[in-house]
Amino acid sequence: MRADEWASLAVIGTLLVPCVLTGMVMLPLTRRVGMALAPWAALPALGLGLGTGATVHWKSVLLGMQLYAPDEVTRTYLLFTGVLWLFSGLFARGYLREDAHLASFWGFFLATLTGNVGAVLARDVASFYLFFAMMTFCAYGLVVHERTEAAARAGRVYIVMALLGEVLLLAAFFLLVGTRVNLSFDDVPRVVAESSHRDVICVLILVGFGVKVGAILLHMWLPLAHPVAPAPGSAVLSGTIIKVGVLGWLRFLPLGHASLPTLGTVCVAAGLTAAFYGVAVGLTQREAKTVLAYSSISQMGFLTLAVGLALGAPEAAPVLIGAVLVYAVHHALAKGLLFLGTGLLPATGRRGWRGVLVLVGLTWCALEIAGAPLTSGALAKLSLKSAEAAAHASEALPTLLSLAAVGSTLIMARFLECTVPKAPEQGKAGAGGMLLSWGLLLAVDTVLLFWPPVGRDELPHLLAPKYMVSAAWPVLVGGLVAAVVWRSRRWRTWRVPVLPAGDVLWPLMRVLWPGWRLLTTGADREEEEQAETAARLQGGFARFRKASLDEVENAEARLSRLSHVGLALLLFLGVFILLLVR
Amino acid sequence: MTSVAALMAWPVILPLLGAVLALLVGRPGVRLVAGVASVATLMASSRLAWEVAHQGVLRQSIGGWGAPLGIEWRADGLAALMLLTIALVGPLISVHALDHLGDREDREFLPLWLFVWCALNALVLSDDAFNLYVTLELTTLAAVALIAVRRDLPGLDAGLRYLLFALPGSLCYLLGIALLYGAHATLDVGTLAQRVQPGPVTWVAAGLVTVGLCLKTPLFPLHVWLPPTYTGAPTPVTALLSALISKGSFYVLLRLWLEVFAPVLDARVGQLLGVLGAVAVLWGSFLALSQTQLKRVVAYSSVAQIGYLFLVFPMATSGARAGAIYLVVSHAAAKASMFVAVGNIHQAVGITALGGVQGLAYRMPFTFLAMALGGISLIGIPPSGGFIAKWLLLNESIGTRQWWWALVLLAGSLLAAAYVFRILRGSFLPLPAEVKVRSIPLRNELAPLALALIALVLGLVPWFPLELLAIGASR
Amino acid sequence: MTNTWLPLSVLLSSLLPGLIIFLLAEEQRRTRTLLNLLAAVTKLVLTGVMAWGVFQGRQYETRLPFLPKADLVLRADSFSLLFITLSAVLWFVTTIYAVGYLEGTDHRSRFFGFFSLCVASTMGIALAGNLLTFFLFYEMLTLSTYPLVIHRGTPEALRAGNVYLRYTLSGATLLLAGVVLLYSLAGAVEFTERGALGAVAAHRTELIAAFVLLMGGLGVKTALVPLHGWLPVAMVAPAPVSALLHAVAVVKAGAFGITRVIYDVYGVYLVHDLGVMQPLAIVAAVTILFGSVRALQQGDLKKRLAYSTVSQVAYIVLGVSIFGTASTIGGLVHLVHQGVMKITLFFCAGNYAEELHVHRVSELRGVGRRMPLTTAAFTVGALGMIGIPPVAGFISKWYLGIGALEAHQPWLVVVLLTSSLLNAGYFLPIVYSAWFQAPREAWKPSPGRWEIGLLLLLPTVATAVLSLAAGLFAGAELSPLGWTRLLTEREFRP
Amino acid sequence: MNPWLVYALSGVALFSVGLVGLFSHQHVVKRILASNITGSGVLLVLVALARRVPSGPPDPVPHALVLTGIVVSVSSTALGVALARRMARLQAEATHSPEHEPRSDGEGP
Repeated sequence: MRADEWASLAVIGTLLVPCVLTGMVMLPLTRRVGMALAPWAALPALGLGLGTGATVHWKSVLLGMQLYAPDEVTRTYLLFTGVLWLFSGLFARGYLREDAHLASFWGFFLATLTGNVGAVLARDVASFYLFFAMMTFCAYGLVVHERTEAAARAGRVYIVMALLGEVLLLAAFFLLVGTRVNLSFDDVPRVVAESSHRDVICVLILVGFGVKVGAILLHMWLPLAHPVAPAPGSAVLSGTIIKVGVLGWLRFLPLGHASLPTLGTVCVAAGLTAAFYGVAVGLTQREAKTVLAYSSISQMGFLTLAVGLALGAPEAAPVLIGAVLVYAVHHALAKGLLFLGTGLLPATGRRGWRGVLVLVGLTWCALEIAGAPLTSGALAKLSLKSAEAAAHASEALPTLLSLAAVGSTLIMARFLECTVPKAPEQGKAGAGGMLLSWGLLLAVDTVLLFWPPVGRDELPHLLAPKYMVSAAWPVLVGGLVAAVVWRSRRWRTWRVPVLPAGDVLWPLMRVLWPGWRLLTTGADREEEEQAETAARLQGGFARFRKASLDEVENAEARLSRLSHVGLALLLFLGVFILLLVR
Repeated sequence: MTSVAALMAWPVILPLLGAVLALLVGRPGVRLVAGVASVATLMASSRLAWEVAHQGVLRQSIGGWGAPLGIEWRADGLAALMLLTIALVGPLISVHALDHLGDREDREFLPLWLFVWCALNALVLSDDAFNLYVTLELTTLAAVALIAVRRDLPGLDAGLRYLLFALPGSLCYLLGIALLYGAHATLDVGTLAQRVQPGPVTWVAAGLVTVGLCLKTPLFPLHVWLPPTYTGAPTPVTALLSALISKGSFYVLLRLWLEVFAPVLDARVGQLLGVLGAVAVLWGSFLALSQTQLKRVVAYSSVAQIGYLFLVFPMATSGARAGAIYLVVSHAAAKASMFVAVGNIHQAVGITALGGVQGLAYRMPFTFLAMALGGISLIGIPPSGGFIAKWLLLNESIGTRQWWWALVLLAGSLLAAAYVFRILRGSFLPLPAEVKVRSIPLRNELAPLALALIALVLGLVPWFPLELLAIGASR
Repeated sequence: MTNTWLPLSVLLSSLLPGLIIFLLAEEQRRTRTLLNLLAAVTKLVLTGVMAWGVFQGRQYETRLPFLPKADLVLRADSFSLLFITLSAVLWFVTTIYAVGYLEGTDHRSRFFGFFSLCVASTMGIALAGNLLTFFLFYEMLTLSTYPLVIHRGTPEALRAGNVYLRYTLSGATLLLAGVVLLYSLAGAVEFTERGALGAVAAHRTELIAAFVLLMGGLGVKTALVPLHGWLPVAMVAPAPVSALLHAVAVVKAGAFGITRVIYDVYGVYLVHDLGVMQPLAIVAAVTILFGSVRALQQGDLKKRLAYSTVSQVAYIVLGVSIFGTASTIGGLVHLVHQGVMKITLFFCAGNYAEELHVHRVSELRGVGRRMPLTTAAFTVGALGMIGIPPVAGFISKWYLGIGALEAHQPWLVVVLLTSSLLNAGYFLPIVYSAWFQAPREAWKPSPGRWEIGLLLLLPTVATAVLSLAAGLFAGAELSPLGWTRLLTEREFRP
Repeated sequence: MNPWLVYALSGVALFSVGLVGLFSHQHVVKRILASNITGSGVLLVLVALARRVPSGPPDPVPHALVLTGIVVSVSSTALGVALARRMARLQAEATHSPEHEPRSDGEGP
């Protein structure tokens, strides 16, 4: 077998392994084996991320499926997707040891993984849509896994918004592919740039994937869905799945091929708003995972901003994309760790070496998100700033970003405040596996700080004092404020207000819900009532029929009188002859 | 002997012989004689049809006296087709009659039916206006006897009613003929066709002939005698009446109208007949819908179906002629099967109301099938002769730019569907427990099925009858 | 070279068994089943042979004398084969299903007799070579389905039967009027690629009138709003019947007819030129939305499915009534896809009713645990209806959307997407409560090894797999998509 | 005016009278008689028509027709009367035994 065949085999395997495992978990016969192997399903993806594969082209699958191209985006995405899914899987094995719906979890976990990996590998529009949809709909299973009312509500919001997103994307794809029916990603940016509907497509793409990204005003599902899912689920949801939205932007927007300043500015504005809005609302939350979800919203704001800049400044697009990737990797791992940590801490407890270890780890990750010096967060922010410089963005931007960093610090502090005190003193037995996998992930995260897959050239600047300072002061300020607020909680009179998770959703629902009820009237009504209206109608018809037929009957009776027949006869004859004579 | 004379004589002579013999032999042999006569007549009729199909129109003057003095007989495609229809439908009905009527009745029924058959064949073949009158009257008289064959009140009442409505009809016809003879000194249809001129006498004569025959057929608004007569008569007789006997007078009207009057009359009278036909269609169908007695539903459907026939007059094209005749033939088969099926139901459960059909589909599948197929033909849904007829008429109405007749045809079939399925529907209901089912001989189940199959076959191979019809369509 | 016998024998392969089955006694169960399956297999084989032949460019035509200027013509072209193959395959599975479903009920001989007649008429409709022949079989279909609709013999069934007849016969009347009108213009119009009426294109008014009449007639069976009333009522029929009615026989006959009229009678260019295409598209669009909304309001599972059929079949009409290649492909391929998916859904509904006596959506809570395979099949069908890849429905929707834009009618894309949202609105709640909600009270355990008798389970799973495969391997040459591409390109070849 | 026309006209008159009678009377026997009158009217017209040419022998054909016509009308009258008699008897019996009533759709005598 030749090398490239091996390479393509690797690609196929990356996709098929989780796919086949899904099947195995579904079938009772092979379920146990499947579930045993499930945690490792993401390993091939990780491998492919490290190595290189070869493009696969299946003409007869879907509308001609193409998979994998060895470009930076794909590799990076594969890498962090693989890592996070792998360790979340390993973590889940311990986390869900005595879970009621274990098989269901693994089924959806693997299916979502398949969709996720597929979306990264896909090289043509149709296949991308296929895997994207697969991921979206299977992730629903992770959201509602707990089978609680809250989970159901969150799931409903999630699925509705996801559907809206899908629909917009579908519209965008129709406009995009046109009569070519399907399109390879090699041509997409060019085609979009040249398309007569360019702006419409871009808007649809931005909004459509925006739902997944959790961009401002499309973010309502995040704070609902993340908390209800089991920890590993929320980890991948917040770590990789929302990144696929960003991937969609990178794949479909004409970055570097066309300049759309207006749209770009809108995106930048939206990004910044998200960055602050997420923090603002997040600070009002009580539930740790919800806080993290809002932090994700604000973090995604930075990526939105970067993409916006790339839209505005084609020449700087490559750099910005690089920055986006760095940021994606950093956020994926850090946020994944944090979410897993929320699941881990109750198991280990906060006393004892395990607890301390976890607390230290969590703090480290929090600092990463806050962008403290010498953390992956610092690297991410650094590359972002330099990319902005390349894009000649406005002078205010760096300051705003630093302010946002202050916000990040605050919200991380809020997170710790919500997590640590609630955690039990002593942990339960059997947290070992979870701790191990978590620790390993933390290790990988740290390793990736020194050998980042992208943005290596920024690495040296990390130690430059100028950057150290610019990275440090927001964290210090934030930490200070947090400390003050924390210390003052005894005597200060005001409290942080509490907003319901999903903030703007609720006023919105008040408008939409009645409409939906109206649309579905009768679905819950019993047959009889419906039948009776129909019966009334039929009765009316029958009465009318009867009456008219009776009329005819009477007429017939009158006609049957002998004399009338005679008259009819004469009349007939008369008319007949009359017609002839005249 | 295979001379033309013989060819045309046998179909008339054989049933006559049979009838007389049957009367003479009485009880034991009557069925045998009738059976032999029927088979013989069928063979004679088909032989004649065969010859017509191959040699074209056949003529024969009775007793060697040619027109104008003597009586001309003429066998064209139309006549041949009618002969075949009578020879196929009639015997099947009489087969059913055997077990439907009592012993004494069928001793009298069979000869009478043979008389009717003889008269009808003569009517179909004769090409002489007065001869047509005579055969018409013979048919009527034999029919009246048939109606009253049970000698019960309903039968007698129906018979008298029929007689007293038929008489004025045929007398009107006779007066018309008399006037024509007075004007043109001939009774031979062919000669008349050449001699008639537009003019008062022709008009009055045409009027009398038309009205008289419309009363006999009958056409709305002269149809009122039909339902009581049909319901009063024994079912097999009703079948004969509506399938064959009523067609006799229409046949005469069609002949005279298309061959003699049409050229010399204003198109508006054609429209008049058409309008009356249309009204008949709707009127009959509505009344059929409102009936509660099975037999009356079918009877009123006859009123409607006869209405279709009269749509030929406003169009007066060869296509319309073909359509009308096709309807005559397929209606004969379909309606006969319907009536016979009704007879079976009555015999089996003794219920004359619509409810009688309940559970029919399970109890008497063949009868049910016959009813279904017959009904389909009445509605005019393919595959059935009724559809072909409707199709031809529709085409003509569009072709002659008289689309309103198309509307009537279509509306008529919808109404027909309404009353036919009103019957069929019930037959799927479970059989009511309290009803006692008398088993009836298989023969009686198969007779209506055979009739219905004729209607079906007419819908599957229409090209053969149509080709036959084309022979001698115009003189 | 022309083969005369194959089309006729395809027709007879279900007509004759039907007639024989009528004569079988009720208790001759084995014979009847054997006969049914034998016929179904025969038809499959014959269809396969014919499909291959047509793919090779062979001609298949049976011509019988009927009326002056109008023969009975049975011809197999690529379009009819699309439909025949669909019916042959689905008839096979449905037969198996029906055998299992009607186990131990009354009047099975009658049922299977009419069942075969129904399929025979469908075959006739598919193979009809001219408008007259088409009409004959179209009417035959009405008659042979009526007894199936009222099979149960309950008053409710009879009422449904009345409604069914009222609609279909009125439709047939309109159709007949249209056929006659065209006949008087151009004789018994032979179906020919890119239209047979070029010679009489001058008679615009007559042509438009005829078109309207034909669409009116065919629209009834296609259940276009406002002629859809019979479809939800006909739900009282046994599940296999509903399945067949919705997937292949009746509604499809209508859609097929509309396609025939537009492409092989008038010719798409003429129709476009007459300006009757846009109105049809509008009607279809209205139907799509109306059907979806009404489906949202149904509490009865089969009723909900019925309304979804109303909207789904309108997709086909929409596809063929948009001027352009892509949309046509979308419409035609949906003819097949909708069939496979919808039959799956009805099988599932039948399984629920048969095994657990569940008829209402609200009673489906937690049914997924008790009947996982059935519910999985249902899920596949539902996702397909919404148009989620890789289920077949996605392919149709993809092409329809592209086609709508190709024809510069973006509003149709909006319609399509709205309807997908609505579809999701009435399908996903079912899927959710079936899988994720706990049952009200525990289901009674299945007596057998499987969740339900294999005769009912296998067809369900098979069709589900089919609808998955049709979507996943749409790119293959002999997939429904590949086939429709082939014949559409022929249709539009200038 | 020439005699044959008188005959013809009176024939027509008879015909009309009979026709009116046929449709204005309920009683069966009266109607049978009316039909007889109608018939005679027609036959009279025929006889009159035999004399179309003022001079020369009358046309024999109408006479033949008239004879036939008479036969027909006689037989139909006979049949009618026979039926009427039998019916009258049955009705008489029916009045004695009430359980089987004569059916009356439309008018009976």
